[in-house]
Amino acid sequence: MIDVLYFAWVRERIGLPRERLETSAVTVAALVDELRAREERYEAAFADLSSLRVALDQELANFDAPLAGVREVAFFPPMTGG
Amino acid sequence: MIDVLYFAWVRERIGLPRERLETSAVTVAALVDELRAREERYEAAFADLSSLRVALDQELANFDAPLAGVREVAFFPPMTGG
Amino acid sequence: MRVSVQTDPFDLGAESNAFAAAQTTAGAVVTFTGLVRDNGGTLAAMEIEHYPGMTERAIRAIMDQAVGRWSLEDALVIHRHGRLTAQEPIMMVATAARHRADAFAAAEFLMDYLKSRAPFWKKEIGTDGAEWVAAKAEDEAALTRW
Amino acid sequence: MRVSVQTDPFDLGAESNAFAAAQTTAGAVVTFTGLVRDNGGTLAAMEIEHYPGMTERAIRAIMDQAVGRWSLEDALVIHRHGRLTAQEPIMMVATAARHRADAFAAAEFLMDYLKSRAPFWKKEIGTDGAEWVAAKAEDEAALTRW
Repeated sequence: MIDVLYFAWVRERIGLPRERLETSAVTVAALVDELRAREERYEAAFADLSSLRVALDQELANFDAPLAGVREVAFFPPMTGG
Repeated sequence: MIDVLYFAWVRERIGLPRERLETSAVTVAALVDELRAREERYEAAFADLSSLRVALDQELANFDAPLAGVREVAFFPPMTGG
Repeated sequence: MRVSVQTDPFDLGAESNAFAAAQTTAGAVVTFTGLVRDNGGTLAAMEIEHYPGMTERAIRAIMDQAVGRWSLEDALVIHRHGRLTAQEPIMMVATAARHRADAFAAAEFLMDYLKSRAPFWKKEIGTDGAEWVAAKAEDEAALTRW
Repeated sequence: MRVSVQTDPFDLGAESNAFAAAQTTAGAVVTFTGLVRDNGGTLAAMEIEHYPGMTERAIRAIMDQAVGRWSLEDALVIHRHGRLTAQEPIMMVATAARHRADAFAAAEFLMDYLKSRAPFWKKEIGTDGAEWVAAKAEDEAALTRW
């Protein structure tokens, strides 16, 4: 089981801030593919990966990073702090 | 007649903050030569021109600048503000 | 080195005074304050979302990098989230160093990284709709100079 | 744009708050504060001499240059003279701009020029004698980057 979190417009498009999933995906990219296949709202959120960022257990990561041992995955647009 | 002002260690070496002088010098450098010829304390203050700065009527200037029309000359070491 | 991620307003003046007064070896203190900018009077509010678990650790990691690169005596980051109105302070950074070049460089570095690497997202609530603020290419490009 | 050359202490916090509160179009406020640094605990006091007639006009000329080079909404310079003790604020600069790059660059520019082109001279009164602070080659060199 893995916690998947969504922020900003990713959260708005998917319609929920977090969910707990069973997945066999071995990389972030494979998890994204599973999510996109679920429903139109996921497809809309993940349509353009270049406009998305991912964090694994609260550290920024790449989409080809492995998911082994990861407990929390977060998807969000590029940050706009400061 | 011209007002000549001294600041920081230039003032301390010469022993006064300002004086009013009659001079026929046409440049700052010529005025410096006149001053150096007056007394030992002036010679001490003006020994090394590279460690001095000059302002004419409160604007930074060079030692070869003309004195025509100038009312106030100030000599001081490089600034250390901020 | 203090990090505060908060919804409450902060007092720039009180924070600046407390930060400067705590210094015993610094000759230079730099502060940066970000204000909510109202482009043309159409902003009703700005909403700032963040990633609670990650935000403080991301900011501390950025601070650690700054401490490793410059000779700093101290640093401070305060960043608000929630709903803000025009001209309210969003966040502030303060740095203290023996010499001004370190204090300035570290403050700019902290700002560049906070902009693009700390998990905050701004949404502008306008009088005619709401829009997520898009990350600027120049903000990402600013990171390459460090 | 305010310039104040004064013997009295100033309140960094109050000045920062007043400066930020006066902004209506700025998104970025940068302040720099210079503190009297005591190198190794031997400083009894610092005396700052200045050239009364020239100081304010020199500072205004530097500010005018900054306004010509960067997109600034506002700027402030406060510089003390007279006798100061360790860790007291000597001076501060504040800049306000729509974007942070302008606010940072203008504040650094103001500091670099104030250091070497505004007529102030610092004397360190030590527990074992007094000495005029020598201008640093690096401060003069800092001007060449602008």
